[in-house]
Amino acid sequence: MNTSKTPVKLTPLHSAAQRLGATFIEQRGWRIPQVYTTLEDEVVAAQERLTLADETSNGKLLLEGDQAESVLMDTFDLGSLKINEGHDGIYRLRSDLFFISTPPGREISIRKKLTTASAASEQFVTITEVTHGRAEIRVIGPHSQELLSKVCGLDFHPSAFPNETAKQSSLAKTTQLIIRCDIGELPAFSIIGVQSLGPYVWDTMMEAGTEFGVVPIGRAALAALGEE
Amino acid sequence: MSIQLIRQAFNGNRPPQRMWHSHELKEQYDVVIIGGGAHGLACAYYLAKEHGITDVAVLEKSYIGAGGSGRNTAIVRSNYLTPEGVRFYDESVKIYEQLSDELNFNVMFSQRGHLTLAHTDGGVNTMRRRAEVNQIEGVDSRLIFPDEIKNLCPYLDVSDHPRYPILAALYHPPGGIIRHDAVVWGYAHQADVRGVHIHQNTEVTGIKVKRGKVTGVETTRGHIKTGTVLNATAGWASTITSMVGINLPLTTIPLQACVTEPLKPFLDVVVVSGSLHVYISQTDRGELVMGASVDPFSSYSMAGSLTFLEGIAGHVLELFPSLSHVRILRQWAGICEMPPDYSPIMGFTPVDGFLIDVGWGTYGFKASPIAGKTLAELIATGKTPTLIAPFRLSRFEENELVGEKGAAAVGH
Amino acid sequence: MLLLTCPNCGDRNVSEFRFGGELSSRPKDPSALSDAEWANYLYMRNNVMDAQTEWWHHNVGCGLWFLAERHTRTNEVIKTYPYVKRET
Amino acid sequence: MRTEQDALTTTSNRLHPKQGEVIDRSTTIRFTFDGVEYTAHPGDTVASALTAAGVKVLSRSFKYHRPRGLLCCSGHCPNCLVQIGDEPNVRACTRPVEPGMEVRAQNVWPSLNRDLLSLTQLGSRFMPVGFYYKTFIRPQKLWPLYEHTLRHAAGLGEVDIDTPLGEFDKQYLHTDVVIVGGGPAGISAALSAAETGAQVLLFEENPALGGHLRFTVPLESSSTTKASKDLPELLEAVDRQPNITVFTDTSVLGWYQDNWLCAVKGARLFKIRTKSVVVATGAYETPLIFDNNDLPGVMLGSAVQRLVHLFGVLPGGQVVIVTANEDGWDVAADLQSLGVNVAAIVDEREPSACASPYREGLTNAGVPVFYRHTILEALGSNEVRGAKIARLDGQGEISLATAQSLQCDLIVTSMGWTPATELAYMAGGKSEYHEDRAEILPVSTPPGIYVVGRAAGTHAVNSQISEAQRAGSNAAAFVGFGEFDESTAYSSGVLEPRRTSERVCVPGKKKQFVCYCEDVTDEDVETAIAEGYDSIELLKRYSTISMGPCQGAMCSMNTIHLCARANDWTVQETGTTTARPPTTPVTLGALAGQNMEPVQTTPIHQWHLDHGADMMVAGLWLRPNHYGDPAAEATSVRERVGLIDVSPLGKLQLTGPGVPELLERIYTNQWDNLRVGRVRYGVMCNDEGVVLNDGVCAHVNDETWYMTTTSTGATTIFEWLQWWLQSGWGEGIHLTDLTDTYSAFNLAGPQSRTVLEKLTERNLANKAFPYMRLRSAKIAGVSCRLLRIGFTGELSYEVHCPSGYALHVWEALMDAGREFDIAPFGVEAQRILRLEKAHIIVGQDTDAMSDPLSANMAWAVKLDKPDFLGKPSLMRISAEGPKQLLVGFKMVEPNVVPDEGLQIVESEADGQLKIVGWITSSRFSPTLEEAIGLCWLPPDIASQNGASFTIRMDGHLAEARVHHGAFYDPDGERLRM
Repeated sequence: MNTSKTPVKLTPLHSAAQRLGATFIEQRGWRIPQVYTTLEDEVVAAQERLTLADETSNGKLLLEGDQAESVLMDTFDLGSLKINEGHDGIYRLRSDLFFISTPPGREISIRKKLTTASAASEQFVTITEVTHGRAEIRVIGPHSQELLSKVCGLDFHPSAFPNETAKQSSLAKTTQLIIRCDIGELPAFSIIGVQSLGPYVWDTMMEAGTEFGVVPIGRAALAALGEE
Repeated sequence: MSIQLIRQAFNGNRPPQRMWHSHELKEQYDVVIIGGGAHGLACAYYLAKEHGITDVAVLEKSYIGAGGSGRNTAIVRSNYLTPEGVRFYDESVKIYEQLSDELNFNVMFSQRGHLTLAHTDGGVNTMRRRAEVNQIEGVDSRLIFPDEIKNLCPYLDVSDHPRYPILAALYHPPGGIIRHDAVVWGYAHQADVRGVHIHQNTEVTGIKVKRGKVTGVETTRGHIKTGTVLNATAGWASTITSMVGINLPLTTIPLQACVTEPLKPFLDVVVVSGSLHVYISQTDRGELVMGASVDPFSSYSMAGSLTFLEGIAGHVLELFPSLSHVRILRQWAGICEMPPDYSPIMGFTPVDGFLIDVGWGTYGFKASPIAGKTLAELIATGKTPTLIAPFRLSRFEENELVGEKGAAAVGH
Repeated sequence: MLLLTCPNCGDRNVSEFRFGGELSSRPKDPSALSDAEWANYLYMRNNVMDAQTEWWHHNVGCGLWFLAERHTRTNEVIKTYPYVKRET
Repeated sequence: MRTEQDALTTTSNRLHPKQGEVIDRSTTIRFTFDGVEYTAHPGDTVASALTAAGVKVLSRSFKYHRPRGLLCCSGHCPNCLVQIGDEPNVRACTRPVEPGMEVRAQNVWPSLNRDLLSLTQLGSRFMPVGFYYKTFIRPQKLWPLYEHTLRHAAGLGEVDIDTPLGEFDKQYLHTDVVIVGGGPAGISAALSAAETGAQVLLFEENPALGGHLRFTVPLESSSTTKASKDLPELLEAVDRQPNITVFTDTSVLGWYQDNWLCAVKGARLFKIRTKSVVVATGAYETPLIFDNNDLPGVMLGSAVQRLVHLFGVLPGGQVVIVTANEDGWDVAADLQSLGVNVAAIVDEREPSACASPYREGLTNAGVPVFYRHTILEALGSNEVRGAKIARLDGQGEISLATAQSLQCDLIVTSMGWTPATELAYMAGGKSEYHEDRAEILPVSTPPGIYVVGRAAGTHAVNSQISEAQRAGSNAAAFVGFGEFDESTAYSSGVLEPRRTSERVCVPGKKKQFVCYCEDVTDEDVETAIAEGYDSIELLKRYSTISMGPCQGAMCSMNTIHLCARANDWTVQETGTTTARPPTTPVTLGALAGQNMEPVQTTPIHQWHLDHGADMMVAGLWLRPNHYGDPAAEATSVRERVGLIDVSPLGKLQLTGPGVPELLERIYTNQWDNLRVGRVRYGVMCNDEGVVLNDGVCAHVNDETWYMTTTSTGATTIFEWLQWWLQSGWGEGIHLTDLTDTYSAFNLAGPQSRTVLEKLTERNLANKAFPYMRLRSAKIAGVSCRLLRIGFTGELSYEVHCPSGYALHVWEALMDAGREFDIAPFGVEAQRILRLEKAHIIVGQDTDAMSDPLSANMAWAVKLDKPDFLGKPSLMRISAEGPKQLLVGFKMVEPNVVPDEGLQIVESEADGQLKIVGWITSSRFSPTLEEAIGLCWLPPDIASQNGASFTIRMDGHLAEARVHHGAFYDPDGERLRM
């Protein structure tokens, strides 16, 4: 039994990217948009206006349990986090629930570490990988907060929604996890929700963003903007 | 042209005839009806007209028709799901058809046809189920499809856009709308003329019960001795019934509505959508009256919300895309007491002499005449008319809930 | 729009929550109840026009089911608090 | 056709350029009104441009079709409603002119100037208030005909069926303080609030800030003196203050619970969460009631000042000013200084009561002043030709003998103000009637809500400013910025002189209009009250007064005074009607905003479209219904192999030691002995015993379970389980929604094993992987979960793969199946296949009343379990016996397929049909080549296999027979191949 094609992972926003004329590359098994127009235009659009990027390939883990925090503390040297607060990819959504975002591919090793830590401590903790279950749309640019306040009722003023904050709320009438993760001085948010709603949320935000000159950007621009 | 009008036209100085009079609160009445809406006043009218019982007081804490009777969808129909529901509401439609004549007051019952839209296969099956039950019970109601829907209602979008395609509709020609306040005023006038005392601004604050039997009512204008009390307060049913120490299977939830500026006539039928939870009709003055399903949480507040306006606007434009420039003039809310099986609760209670006419959810006004008539008969004869036997309070203990619940989506 | 305080997430628009109805705990031993008592638990409601204790679910947010005390005539929310199971 | 040339040469009412006007005289644009072309300058409104061209009649009244002209010129009265293109009911006095605009009068026939419908006035004697309740009663048969004529005479604007949906959107705003109204009071409140550091939003419905200061003339020693030079300073201060964000052309429509405000600006709706509100919305000038008071040429003082100062347009050359306060004298001085012939000032008051600073100037200039006089009638048929006035005696009664007529073409009334305090009353503010000022003013507001300026009855500009500064800082203090200023926490406008006329209306024979929108006269109000509609709310519903486009702005005060007088009540006892949003009418488009209707699609949605799938709506999901021929798709599954995308299936992960006990409690069957690797079907009920959902649950490893639910039930069941877990049954259990993490494809058919074996090393033999088992396996290189379950009744494998690999696995399965002529199949084929197995669909075969014992699922109900959800109710149903049973049936005529929803009937002696059941599912089975279905029947019929019954179909009775068990492979052998 041989399979000619090695398996490749597509994001729920793949068809949308094709329609917008993206060229694709493969990274960590995911086929993701590399560039839509030109690297320069996409970087300028992010720095000066508003851009959306497909970051579904980021790893996503859920850690649930009354002792979830202690398992985390054993695995990473991490201070305790308040609700809705985050620290390099680890966000506390509820006293007993954490969301962990990892660079593409790193979710496997982190999950192993957490599993061994929880087994060692016999704490009843559930670690679930939900990378495939979520679409992740990155909103980058000075108009990010204005766009988001057209589709979500949360207060995005820096005092109410500082960097490294994660809140679950209604966005475009769907349930989304909204994480602020700026790129240097540039405001940026990750919109994470069930993948079956990804195309709808992407189209809705593209339409809402037209007044700010929104354009899609690919991996190349993201890397140029300072993502490692 | 009524004689009354002609007389009034030519001798301007003769004072116009007063429709109902204010009276002193008597010490004692044979029957006390709590709630001066269409149900309470209709019951008083039928007690007097058909049973000669005129020593009746209707107590209304505000002005007559201030509660549900003044805030409802004004829709009249009988295309329900269960045989017992269809029979009951069809009697009401028959009375409405001659009510202007009976009350000598034009209630403007406009039988222009009522469409209930279906947007999914499941929806079409439910409509067909209702059509079949209606036809078997002798009610004019049938399933129609987009081409016929389009010529009944040209402004309706019957294209197959993905989200809410209109697959079919239950068409009920005798259904329509009515001037709901006129029904209240007509019944009030004819009850007053026959000796019934209508007491506005008179709130009931307590009900006296001795050894399981009603003996009197406490009000903001004094005490009344009586052996028979009918609770016809709709949204406030539970607060009144708790005065005799009983709980009801009801949850009070606001139902909101709004009206637009007057437009030249273009919508000639009533349109209701179950899954979009919206109803819309155009009054004879040209305004569009629109409403949705009940609010997402229980409350006695009649303040109204912005969420309702946003939701109804989106759904109405989904059905009628050419109305985006039409302006909303006003929004309001009434409160509805929702029972578990979407059917009324009428008749006797464990407390002797304390009777109820409640559980009217979002479908109460259309039943006013028949509810008043049957409860008057119950009070006068002491026996429950067969027509309303299925709606007894004891049905919950007897596990005999009415099948309207099967229609799931709350109809209007 | 009513502002409801989720015990976990803080103040949020009520549109983020789903109403769970007035508090009525399931009888400890249902088989001990008569049909009438069971029908009473299933269907009868206090439905007060006063302060009422009720369930809310932050379904669009953190997924917490919690209790609120709300005055049903003014919609004034007196307090919200996480459910604590009484009988251990 | 009047050409553009005519418009310029006729007596153009355009004044020479003035300071403060908002029009750009350097440019001219053209538009048409009822087909006639007119010119305008950018900044002109439709009304100002038409008035400049001498047009006086703009519309016809609702009931009597009387000619109507400008009255308020601020968008609050109905007199200038016009149709502009496909937009009905546009207020001409606030809608800027755009080049090429087509403006048309509404509800006129044949034309605005010759509207024959005005003949209805001849019969007005027979059309008193509520006449339609007293007419057209008999014969009932003719009512539809009467109604038809009534309906076509009613309504104003038209809705064009081809109107495009338009572009609208919304924005949420969050702030500390909202100031509603950008007049001197609003600006001052905003400045003092912002100084404390609070964030402030300032909303103004007009195109610019300034309020009445924009059109009141800065003459010395007038009440507006101090303010006049302040406006530029105030505006400049606002520009400098970063904490203030200004929104012009923006109306605040409503206050909702917990300081939630709604505002609209053009096509954008704002939804604002604030912590405190200052209402500085000013006041509406109250019209006066006299004979023919609705005649074009009768205008409010503030309206004339707006036209003159903002647009440089003079609505008349010879004016009579009727007043009871100093504002009237301001207008007189204003017009007189522009060279207008002020024919008379008619002041209701004694000379001693008049303290206007312009009094001396005007009298010296020879302006005739009639103290202690009022107006009886506006003379003229289509426009004002003159005014009949008369003396008031000591008690304010009119002595008709002293009546005299004055020649004029403009009557201006300044008879008092109605505070525009709707927002404060929506927020819970209370009002009180001030006897000496004859005005209803706010007396108390909830904490955090403040009312200032004319809305609170304060007209002197310097008191408006000082009062507003205090309210602004208090609003900020309420939020936590700065200190409270307790001096007078709440302003009382009572220090102000009286501005309102002492009498309500004058005896007269002609029509005196209280409500302009609905043509309700003072006589109508008195008649209505005499007929018993005495409370202010009953009066409103019966006479429809204040139910029109102005929603009471123009008529509420006069109505309350008339109602009080006719009932002999005090004004306070009479009360007011409820203030309701929106304060100004708002379009459905703005309320709907951008179309956001969530749609869920599976990861291989595009593949379905590319392969000709006909999509259907299932809850929020879009799913393939079929790919062209559902019957053929079903046959390919029966004979070979088919593949269906079942990704919308609900998929829930339960982990922890407490799961078995939970499953025992929520399912009706036995769950505590499910070994790892096994799958079991289960039915979930609520405590009423009603079937909520069904599906399978697999024991993945010792502390992990994997449960599936119907797709429409996924969210409800997830919330249902969360409730039970968090309200007491959650010890040692975690619940995670994996619905979207796994995509699911059902490979079904006798060849399914052979196809799957081409893609995996796992041993798929029956012994290694029997029916109702779960295995994990690599399929086409992707680790998946396989469930051997069979909704279709064939050998089948449900392949659950991580969604990112969905297309890869789906295409691999399709490629592997090509040699067996594999076919994709949709929901329709699946329904045929499951029906051939008599499998029920929760929600179609069952409804909100169905319990499992009646719904042919008794085998899944273990009443001997200690306790589970629904048990007491099911015990009772079991004891009393179900009232109806769900059972299979076949038709006697094999190719007659009864529609789903048809009723099962028995004909009674009297020929009437009695309903005993109904059809829930029915299809023509391509496998059995006959019609099959499921239906509800009384137990006595349902329990006998082969028993016959009749279905009412297209008017006749079709015969059918009960069929127990599955129609196809009743013993389920094919499942276990």
